[in-house]
Amino acid sequence: MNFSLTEEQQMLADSVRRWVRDGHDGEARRRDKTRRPLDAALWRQFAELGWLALPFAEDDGGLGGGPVETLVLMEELGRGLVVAPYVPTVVLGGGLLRRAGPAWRERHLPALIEGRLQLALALDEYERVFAPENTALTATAEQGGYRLDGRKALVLNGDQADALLVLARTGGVPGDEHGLSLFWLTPDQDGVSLAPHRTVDGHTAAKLTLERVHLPAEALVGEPGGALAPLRATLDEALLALGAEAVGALSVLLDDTVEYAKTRRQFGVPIGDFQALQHRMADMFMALEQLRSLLLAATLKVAEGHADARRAVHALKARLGLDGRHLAQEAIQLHGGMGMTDELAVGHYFKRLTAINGLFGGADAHLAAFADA
Amino acid sequence: MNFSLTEEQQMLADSVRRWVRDGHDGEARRRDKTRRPLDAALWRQFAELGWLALPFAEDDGGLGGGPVETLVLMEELGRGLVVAPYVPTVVLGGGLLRRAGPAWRERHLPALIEGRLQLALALDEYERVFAPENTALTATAEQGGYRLDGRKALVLNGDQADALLVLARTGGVPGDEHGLSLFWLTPDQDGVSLAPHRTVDGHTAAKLTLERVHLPAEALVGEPGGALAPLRATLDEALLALGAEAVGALSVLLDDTVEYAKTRRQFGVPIGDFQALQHRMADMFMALEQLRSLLLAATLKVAEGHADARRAVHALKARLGLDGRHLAQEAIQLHGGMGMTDELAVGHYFKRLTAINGLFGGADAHLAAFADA
Amino acid sequence: MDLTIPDHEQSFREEVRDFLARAMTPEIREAGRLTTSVFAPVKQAMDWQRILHEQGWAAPHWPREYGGTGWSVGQRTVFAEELVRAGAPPLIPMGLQMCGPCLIGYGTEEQKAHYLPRILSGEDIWCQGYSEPGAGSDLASLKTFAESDGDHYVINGTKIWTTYAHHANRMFLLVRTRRDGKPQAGITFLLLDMATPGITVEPIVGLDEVPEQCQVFFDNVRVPKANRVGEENDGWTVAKYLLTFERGGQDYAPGLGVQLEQLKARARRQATATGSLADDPLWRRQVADCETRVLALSFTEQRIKSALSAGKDPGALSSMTKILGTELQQRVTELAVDTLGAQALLWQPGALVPGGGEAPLGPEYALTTMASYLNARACSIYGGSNEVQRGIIAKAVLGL
Amino acid sequence: MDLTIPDHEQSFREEVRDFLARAMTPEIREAGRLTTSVFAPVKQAMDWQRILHEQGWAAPHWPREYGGTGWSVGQRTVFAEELVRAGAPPLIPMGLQMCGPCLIGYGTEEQKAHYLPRILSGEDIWCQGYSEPGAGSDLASLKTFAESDGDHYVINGTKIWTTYAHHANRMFLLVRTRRDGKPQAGITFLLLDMATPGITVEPIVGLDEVPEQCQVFFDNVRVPKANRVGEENDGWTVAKYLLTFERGGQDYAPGLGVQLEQLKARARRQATATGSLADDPLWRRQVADCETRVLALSFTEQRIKSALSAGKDPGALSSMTKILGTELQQRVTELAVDTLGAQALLWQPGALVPGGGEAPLGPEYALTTMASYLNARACSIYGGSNEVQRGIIAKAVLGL
Repeated sequence: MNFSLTEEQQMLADSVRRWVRDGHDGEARRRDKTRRPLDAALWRQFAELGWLALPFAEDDGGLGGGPVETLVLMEELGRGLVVAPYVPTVVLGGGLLRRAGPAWRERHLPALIEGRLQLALALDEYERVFAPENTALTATAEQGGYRLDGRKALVLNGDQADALLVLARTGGVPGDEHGLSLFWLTPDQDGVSLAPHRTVDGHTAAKLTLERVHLPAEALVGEPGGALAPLRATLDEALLALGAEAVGALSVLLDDTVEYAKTRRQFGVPIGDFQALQHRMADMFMALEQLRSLLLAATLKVAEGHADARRAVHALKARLGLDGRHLAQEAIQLHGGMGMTDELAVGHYFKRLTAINGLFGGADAHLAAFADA
Repeated sequence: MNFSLTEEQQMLADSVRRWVRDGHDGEARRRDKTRRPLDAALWRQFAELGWLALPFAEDDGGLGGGPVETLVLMEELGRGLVVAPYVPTVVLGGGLLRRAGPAWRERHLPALIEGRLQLALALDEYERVFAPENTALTATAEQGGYRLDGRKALVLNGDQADALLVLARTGGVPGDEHGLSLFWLTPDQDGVSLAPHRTVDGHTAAKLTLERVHLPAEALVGEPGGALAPLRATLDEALLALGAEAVGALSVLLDDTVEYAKTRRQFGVPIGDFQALQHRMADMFMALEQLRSLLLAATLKVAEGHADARRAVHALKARLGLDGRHLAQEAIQLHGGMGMTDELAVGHYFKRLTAINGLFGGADAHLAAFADA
Repeated sequence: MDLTIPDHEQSFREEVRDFLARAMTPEIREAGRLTTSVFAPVKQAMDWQRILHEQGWAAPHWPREYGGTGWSVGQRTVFAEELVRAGAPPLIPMGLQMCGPCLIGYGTEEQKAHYLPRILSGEDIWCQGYSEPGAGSDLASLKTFAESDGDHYVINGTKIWTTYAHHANRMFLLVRTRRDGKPQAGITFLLLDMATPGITVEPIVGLDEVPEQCQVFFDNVRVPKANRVGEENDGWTVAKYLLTFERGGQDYAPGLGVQLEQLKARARRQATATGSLADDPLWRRQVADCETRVLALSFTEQRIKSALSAGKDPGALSSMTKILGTELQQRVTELAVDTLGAQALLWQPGALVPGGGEAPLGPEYALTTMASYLNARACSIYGGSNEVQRGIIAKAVLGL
Repeated sequence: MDLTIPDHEQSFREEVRDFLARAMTPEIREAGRLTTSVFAPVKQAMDWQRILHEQGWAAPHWPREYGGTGWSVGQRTVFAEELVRAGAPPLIPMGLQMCGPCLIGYGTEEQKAHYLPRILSGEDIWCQGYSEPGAGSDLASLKTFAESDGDHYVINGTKIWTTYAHHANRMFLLVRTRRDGKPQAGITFLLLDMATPGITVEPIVGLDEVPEQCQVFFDNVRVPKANRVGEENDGWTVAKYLLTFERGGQDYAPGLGVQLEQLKARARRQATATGSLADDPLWRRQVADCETRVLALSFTEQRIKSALSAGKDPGALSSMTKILGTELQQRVTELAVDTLGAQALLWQPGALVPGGGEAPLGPEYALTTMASYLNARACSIYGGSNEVQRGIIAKAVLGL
C-alpha cells in the first residue's frame, strides 16, 4: 500500500492549485454577482490545461488518467470553490460516452476534450426518490425509433448542454433493474423544452419536459434496456469526483473556522480559547481526516477494480452526508452571525456541500446500499 | 392541564422518599454483597406501606391508584436504587390478573397485596427478537387442557415466583397477533425447570424450560388466543413504571455528576469549571427534563385513556434508550476512573438503566412502533 | 395531574379557527407559505397585523389596559397554536414582543401613551439595536457610546444583526453611557427615530440571499433624553428582561409539529419502487426521532407555562427551550431537505417573493425547503448563541 | 497511490494463519472468547505469550537484536490482524508494549540485558504506575515522592488504576524527585520489584465485578538508583514516549471489523416474525453506520503506518486514532447489547472465568456481550481521557 502521489499527479495538483490561486478561487467567483451559467473563457482554460482530457484513454485523445487523477483535480477545484460543469460534462457525460462503444467515443469525445461540447445527464424525476432503477419516464418503441414523454428534474448543466443523455424506460416498471435505456437528445428537437434555473450552490440546471419527442433508433446510447450497469459505474465515478470536491471544500471550512476562532474575540479572549469550541474543532478535524480516508479507500478501490469498490463509494457518500454535513454546519455555527452572511466564503462552501449531499442519494440511502452490497 | 401532584400523591412521594432515606437507599443495598434474591423483610414493608395495593381497585382490596401513583412510587424507588420485584409481581403479574376477570382477581390479588404471592411473567424467548407477537413457545390443546413445550429467557423474578404467567401460542405462527394465550404455572409442576441467575443490575431472573408440561384448561388466564390486548395494556404500565424508575435513577446520575464535577480537581481547578464539561452537563440536564416531560405525557395519557397514549409510551421508551442511555454514559465518563468502580453508586445506577433499556424492546423497535401507531 | 382542556378553551379554539378561516386573505396565506424565516415578508406581516388589530388580537400577551386581550395562558397558547396551524405569517416581533413589553414594564406614561398604540396598529415598525461587531454573544461589551449633551444624547458607533432595520422607522437600542465600572453597569436603553440625521443602514445579504439583517452606523446621532427607558446606566435591567423574553417567550413545539405533518404529506408523494418514501423504515425512523423530541418539548413547554400560570418563574428554563426548539428546527429543516433529495437544490429566490409573479419550476414547497434550511442555521446563533445558553444552564441551573 | 499487497505479505499471512491454527490450544481459544477487556485473563495470556515466544513472535515490534522479528510494518499489521481474526487473547501490554520499548529507548545496557529477556519470556509480569488519585488526566501533577537516600530512592505515596498490580512482580512508575519548578520537570522514571517491603496492593472491583485495576500504596519503599531509567527529573521524556505509544501503538480497526462480523452472525440467529434481525433495515443501518466508520478508521490507520514507514512522525494523530477507536469500540459493544435485547442482561461472572466450569445459561456470547460493554466504558477514560486527547488535537494539530 502506498498513499503518495506520483510525480505527475503531484504536478497536476500543483498546477490546479496555482491556477485557482491566480484568480479562480471562490472568493473571486463569489463576488461575480452576474452568476453567468458558464464562463466560456474558464472552460477554454480547462481544455487548454488538459483537464477535459484527463479521464479518457489515450486512444480517444485523452490523457489516460483514472479516478486518482480526477481526485487530484476535483479536490483542488473544491478547495477553490470553482463553479464549472466538470462533473456533468466530463465525469457523467464523458463517463457514459466512454462506456457506450467506439462509435460514440469517436463521434463526441474530441469535441468534449476540446471544450466544444457541453453535456448533461437527465436522471432525477419529480416526486420520485432518487435511484436509477426508480425511473418512470417512458421511451416507447415506435416505427424507426422511440417516443419519449415525461419530465426530468434538476438536470445539472441542462441549461447550457449541447446534448442531453436521458435515462428512460424502454421496458419494465419503476424498481426493475432491466428495461432502462439512455438516449442522446439535443435541446432543439421537437417537443423538448428546458426551463433553466439556478441551484442553491450557484451552479445551474434545468427542468426538462419531453412531449412526444420522436427519436431515431440511433439515439439510443449503448445497449437497449442495458443502461443500468454503465450508468452505475459512471455514477460511482461522479460520486468519487464530488467526494473529492467535498473534501477539498471541507478542508477550507475547517481551516477558515480555526483561523476565525484564533482572531475573533469575545469575553476578552479569542473564541478558540474556549474548550467547548476546541473540542468541537477537534471533532471537525477528525471528521475531515476520516472522510479523506474514505475518499482514498473508495478512489483506489474503484481505480484498481476491487470487488468491494462500490461498497466503499457508498460509505464515502453516506459519511459525507452525515459527518461532512455536520462539519459544515459547525463551521457556520462557530463563525456566528458572520457565517450566515453572503459576504464570507464559509456560507458558499456550505451551500456547495449541501448541494453535493443532495445529489445522487442521501446518507440513509447509501448506508442501506452499503449494507446490501 | 395541571402538573401538580394531589395532596395524597405528594404524601406518597414523601413517604417513599423517607423510607428510602431511612436505610433503603442504593448505597446500603450496594454494600450488601450477599445479593439475596428477595429481601423478605423489605417485601413485608412494601405490603405494610400499602405499595402492593397501590394499583388495584378498592373492590379488589386495593387503593385504587393509577399510573400517576405508580409513577410517584417508582421514581422514588429509582432514585433510591431499590432492588425489589415490584414490576414483575405487582405491575406485570398484578396487571394481568386485574385484566383476567373477577375469578382470577378474587383468587390471587389478596395474597399479592398482602405480600404472600410473588409472580413472574415469562415472555422473552432465546434467539427471538422481543415482541409479544413473535412468541413461538407452543401450548398444544390436548384432552382436558394444554401441553406446553419450550424455553423462556430472562424470566424476571422467575427464581422466586410462586407462580409464573407464561405467554404461549395456542394458534397461529410467530408474527400473528391472534393465537396468543397466557397460562398460570407453578414451579413445582412436572416438566417445569427453572435455572435462577442474576441480571446485570443486581436483580434476579431465571431461565425457564418446559418439557411436556400438562396444564388443565383452568390454567388459561383470560380468553384463549386473546392474550395480546391485555398483555399490551399491561406492558404499557410496566414501561411507565420502568420509565419512572429510570427518570429517578437518571436524576441521581445527573446530581452525582454535577456534585463530583464541583469537587474533583484536575489541572488546578474543579473539573466543573471546564466549559466542554459544562456544556455536556447542560445537555444531560436537558435530556433528563425531556425524559421527565415524556414520562408525564405518557403516564397522563395512559391514565386518562387518550387515543395516542401508547404512542407516547413508545416515545418514552425510545428516548430512554437514546437520551437516557447517553446521559448515563456521560455520568460514567465525567466521573473518570471512579465511575468505573463498584464502589461508587454511579456504576450501579448505570447498570440498572442498562437493564431497563434492554427490557421489552429497544429504542429502534419503539421508534418504529411509534411511527406505526 | 391531568391533561384536561377546559371547555371554554375548546370553544375558544373554535372561535379562533373560524376567525382565521375568514380573516386570512389569499395574499396573507401566500406570505405564510413563502415565509422561510422567523421574520415574515414585511408588507404582508404588517397587513396581517392590521387585520388582527381590528379584531383586537394583535397583542394577546399585553395587559388589557394597553390593548391586550385579557386571555388566560391557556387561551394564548390556543391562539398561538391555531395561528401556526392556519399557516399565518408570523407577526414581526420587535415591536409587539420586544419593545412593547419593555415599555409596559419600564416606560414612562408619556412613552407608553405615545408608542404603544402605534406599535399595536402597525404604524411604527421597530428594530432592535443590541449586537455590535465586537459584541455578539458577549453583549455586555458593547461600545456604541451616547455622550450626554444637555437634554440630548449624541450617539456614535455601530450596531449589527439589526433585523429589518431597512424597513423600520424606529429602533430601541442599548448604548454605553459610562466607560468605567462593570461592563453591564454603564449601559442605557434608548428609543430613536430612524429618520434622525446621522444614521446609515446597510443591509447584510444572508446565505439565503435575503437582506434580512442590517448593520447600522451612528454618526453624531442626537436623541432626546426623554427617549430613555429606565434610568441612565441601568439599561441592562431592561435588556435582560428582553433577552429572557426573546428566548422563552415563544412555543416551538406547535410549529415543529405542523412542519412534520407537512413533511409526512410530502413524503407520501415521493415515490419509491415499492410505494412512497413515507413507507421507508429509515425515513420513518428519522421522522419518529423528531416527533418524539417534539412531543417531549411540547410537554416541557406546557410544564413551563403551568409553572408560569402558578406564578412561578421558570428562569433559566427559557435557555433550555431556546436550545431544544432551535436545534429541532434545524433538524426538521434538514430532514425536509433530505426528503426532497436533489429537488431541494432548485434555487428561485424570485419565486419566494409574495406576489412576485415568478412561477416556481417545481412544487412550491421545494423552493421554501432549502431557504428555510439555510435560514434556520441562524437560530442557534441569534438571541444569545446556544453556546451561551448552555453556559447559562450550567451556571444558573446546575451551579457550576 | 495503490492498495497493492506485496506477494511476500500474502504468503506471510498464510504462514501466520497456519501457525495460529496449530499453536492455539483449546484453553487459549476459550480465553480469547471469554476476554471482555483489553486485558485478557492473566494465566492464559502468559501461557499464550510463552507459546509465541517459542516461535520468536512475542514482540514483533522490538528491534531484532533484542528479540524482535525484523518484520516490515506491513508484516506486523498482518500478524496483528491474524491474531485478532483467530480470536487469540491479547497479550498483556505492560511489559511487551510499554516497558520494553521504553527500556530499549532509554535503558542502560545492564537494564536491557536484565529485563528484556524476562519480559519476552513472560518470566516477569509488569504493571504501570502512572495515575494517582489526584493525578489522572492531569498526570503531571503526580505527588508520589522519591526521596534520595544514598544509592536508593525512598518512595512514599500511592498509585491508582494500576492494571494487574495484583498479578505483577514488577512495576515501572513515575515519581516526583523535585518539588519546585514546572510540574513536568521534577519527575523520574523508576523500575521496582513488587516484593519490595512497604508496598500494599488493593484491587479495585470494576463495573463488571472484575478486579482488573488496583490501588498501590508505598510506605518507605526503597528502590536502588540503578533502577532509574533516564536521568533524574527527566522521566517526563520517557513517560510521554510511552503515552504516545499507549494511544497510537495499536490498530483498532481489525478488531472492530471482527466484532461486527460476529455481530452479524448473531443477528442472523435472532428471529423476527418475518426473518431475522439481520434483515431489519434499522438494525442494518446501525451496523452500516459502524462499518463505514471502521472502514474510515482502517484507512486512517493505514495512512498513519504508511507515513511511519516513510519515516514521518504521525505525532498527535495517535490522539485521533485513540478517540475514534475507543468511541467505536464503545458503540460496537453497545450495538451488541442492543442486538441481544433482554438476553444480554443475563449476568454470570463465574461462567466468564476460563476453565471455571460454570455452564452458561444461554449462548456464551450473551455472557461476554454485557461484560464487554461495561468494560468498554473505561476505554475513553484510560490512556489519557478522550477529553485530554481532543485538547491535544486542538493544540498540537490545529494550533488553538
